[in-house]
Amino acid sequence: MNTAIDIFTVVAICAGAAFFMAGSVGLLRFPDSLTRLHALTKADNLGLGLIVLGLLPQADSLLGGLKLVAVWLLVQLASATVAQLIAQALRHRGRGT
Amino acid sequence: MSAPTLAGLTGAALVGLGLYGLLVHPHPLRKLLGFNLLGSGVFLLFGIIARKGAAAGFAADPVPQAMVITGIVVAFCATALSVALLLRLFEAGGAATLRPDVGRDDSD
Amino acid sequence: MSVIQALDISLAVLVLAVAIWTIVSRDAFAAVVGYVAYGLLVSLVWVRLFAVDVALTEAAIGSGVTGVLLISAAVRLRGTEAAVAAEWPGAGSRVLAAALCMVVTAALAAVVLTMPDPGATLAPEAARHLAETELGNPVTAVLMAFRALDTLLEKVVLFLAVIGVWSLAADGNWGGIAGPRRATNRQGALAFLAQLLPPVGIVVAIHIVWIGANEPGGAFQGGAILAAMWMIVIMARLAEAPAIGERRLRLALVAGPAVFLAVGLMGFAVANAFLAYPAGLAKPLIVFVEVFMTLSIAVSLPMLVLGPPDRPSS
Amino acid sequence: MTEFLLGAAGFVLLTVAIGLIRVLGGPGNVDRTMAVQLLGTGGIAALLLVAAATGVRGAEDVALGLALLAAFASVAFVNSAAPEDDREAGRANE
Repeated sequence: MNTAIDIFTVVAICAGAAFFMAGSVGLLRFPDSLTRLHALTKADNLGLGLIVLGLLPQADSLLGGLKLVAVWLLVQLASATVAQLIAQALRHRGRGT
Repeated sequence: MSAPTLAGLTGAALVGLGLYGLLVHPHPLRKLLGFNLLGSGVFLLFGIIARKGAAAGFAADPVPQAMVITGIVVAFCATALSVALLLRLFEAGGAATLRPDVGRDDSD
Repeated sequence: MSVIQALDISLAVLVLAVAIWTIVSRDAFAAVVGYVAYGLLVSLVWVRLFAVDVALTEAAIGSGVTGVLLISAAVRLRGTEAAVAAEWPGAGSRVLAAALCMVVTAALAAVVLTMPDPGATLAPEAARHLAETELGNPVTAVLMAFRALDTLLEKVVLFLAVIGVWSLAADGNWGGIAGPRRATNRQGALAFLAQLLPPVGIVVAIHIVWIGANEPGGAFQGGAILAAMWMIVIMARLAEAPAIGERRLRLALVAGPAVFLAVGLMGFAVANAFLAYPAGLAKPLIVFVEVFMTLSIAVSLPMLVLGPPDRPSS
Repeated sequence: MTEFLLGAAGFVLLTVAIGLIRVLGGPGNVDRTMAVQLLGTGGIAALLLVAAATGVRGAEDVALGLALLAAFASVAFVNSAAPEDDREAGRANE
């Protein structure tokens, strides 16, 4: 049982780390700011989400687990808002000049 | 090399870097960044004193930690006041420079 | 080399790389962005040093509130860099400055490397007296009881800094609305964030102040989070910044230092020393003072970030 | 398991930080802001992983604090940059 949980943790965290790498590569390789924004949001949502999912079975208390989920939700909210704001700023600039 | 020693060496390097920025950069905002790096290097040195003072069941000596917390607040106050002064200087003289002759006469 | 050593070394290298960037970057905005990233990395270093209270403070201040302060300043000062470019010291002075800084770093590094391990410590002393304060978090005990005078003075410094910033207002704007004038357009996404985040932030802040007695946390960290929530509301223009002449604002600013001072003076009467707590009442009194300190911090930090008023109140 | 968590923390931190250091040089301030946003999320992930591995008490609260402030720097940037751009756009149209 314990081994099964550990395998789950390892798989989820590896997947999360891969999304972070994808986000960084996207930030470096994509040609314009809007596509880079797309790469960024994937890393934020899925990267952190999968790492939190992997850490959940390792949490030592219910409150600890709830805090992990809260961290993920807050980052989701922050990254969604920032993505909107940056996209607006980019569109604004595209029109203004 | 242990984590505290490594953090201490990082702190020492940060003090040097911050001092260099504070001395050399002509732009006041960049001097402020240097000042903050210097401060945070000193705080890290306090941090290793705290960590090496781990005793009595505490992972780190609480006294240097409390001093660092106080220090962070005071450094923030100093930074905020300097930024306000700098922005006022810019509003009043149209330039962000510490040279005494600029702003007093406009021949520059 | 173990995994944890590799992690510590990469963290140290990253901190230094970002710090070097903030010094050598040509662009002030890029340097400030580097500093925000630096604050985040340093708070990870503090977690590795097992100083979670400091990590929390650094996270809230280093990469949070200071970041907003410096980013707004960098954006407002853009275009001033070209003018000061001529003021760079000559190559000779720069080499001299670099050599001096290297000497300072080398001296500090030598101190670090020769530091005894385990070193001098006040931890046993703090542990011995911890029970008298009835607190579980030794850092809070040092801040609020053993070295309470430092903390009281720190709060006074915070208050004086607010007065200093306000005193920069032009005569006609005295008593006016804090901070620069803001555009009136409300951006949908930002307003959404500013409505959703503060309720959560307030709960987390109260949680951090409350557990600060026994676990990492405390008045400053909680107050800084509350301050950040208020600033988000102001930045989203859901609420106007307060006028600095407003009585409620001024009361909130002095509440922390004033209550702390009053409790300190009461120490003369009930425990024979300034800032001494009567036996058995230490914890309730400390929590009582912390509540007012949290309020003052939550109000002072936005005032420092917003800056002096630049328009009259009506 | 401890070693794995620490390794994952180092990996996440290194990938996002290398991205950040590359992007700090440019091309624009928007990209710099995005890189810091990514570092913020990666830093939170690394913090949670390190906390789970070393068992530091209270580290989740640091992560909560960082998560609450995650949008802060970017909001300040967009917010203080926008009115300036409006003025510039207005001038260009005149």
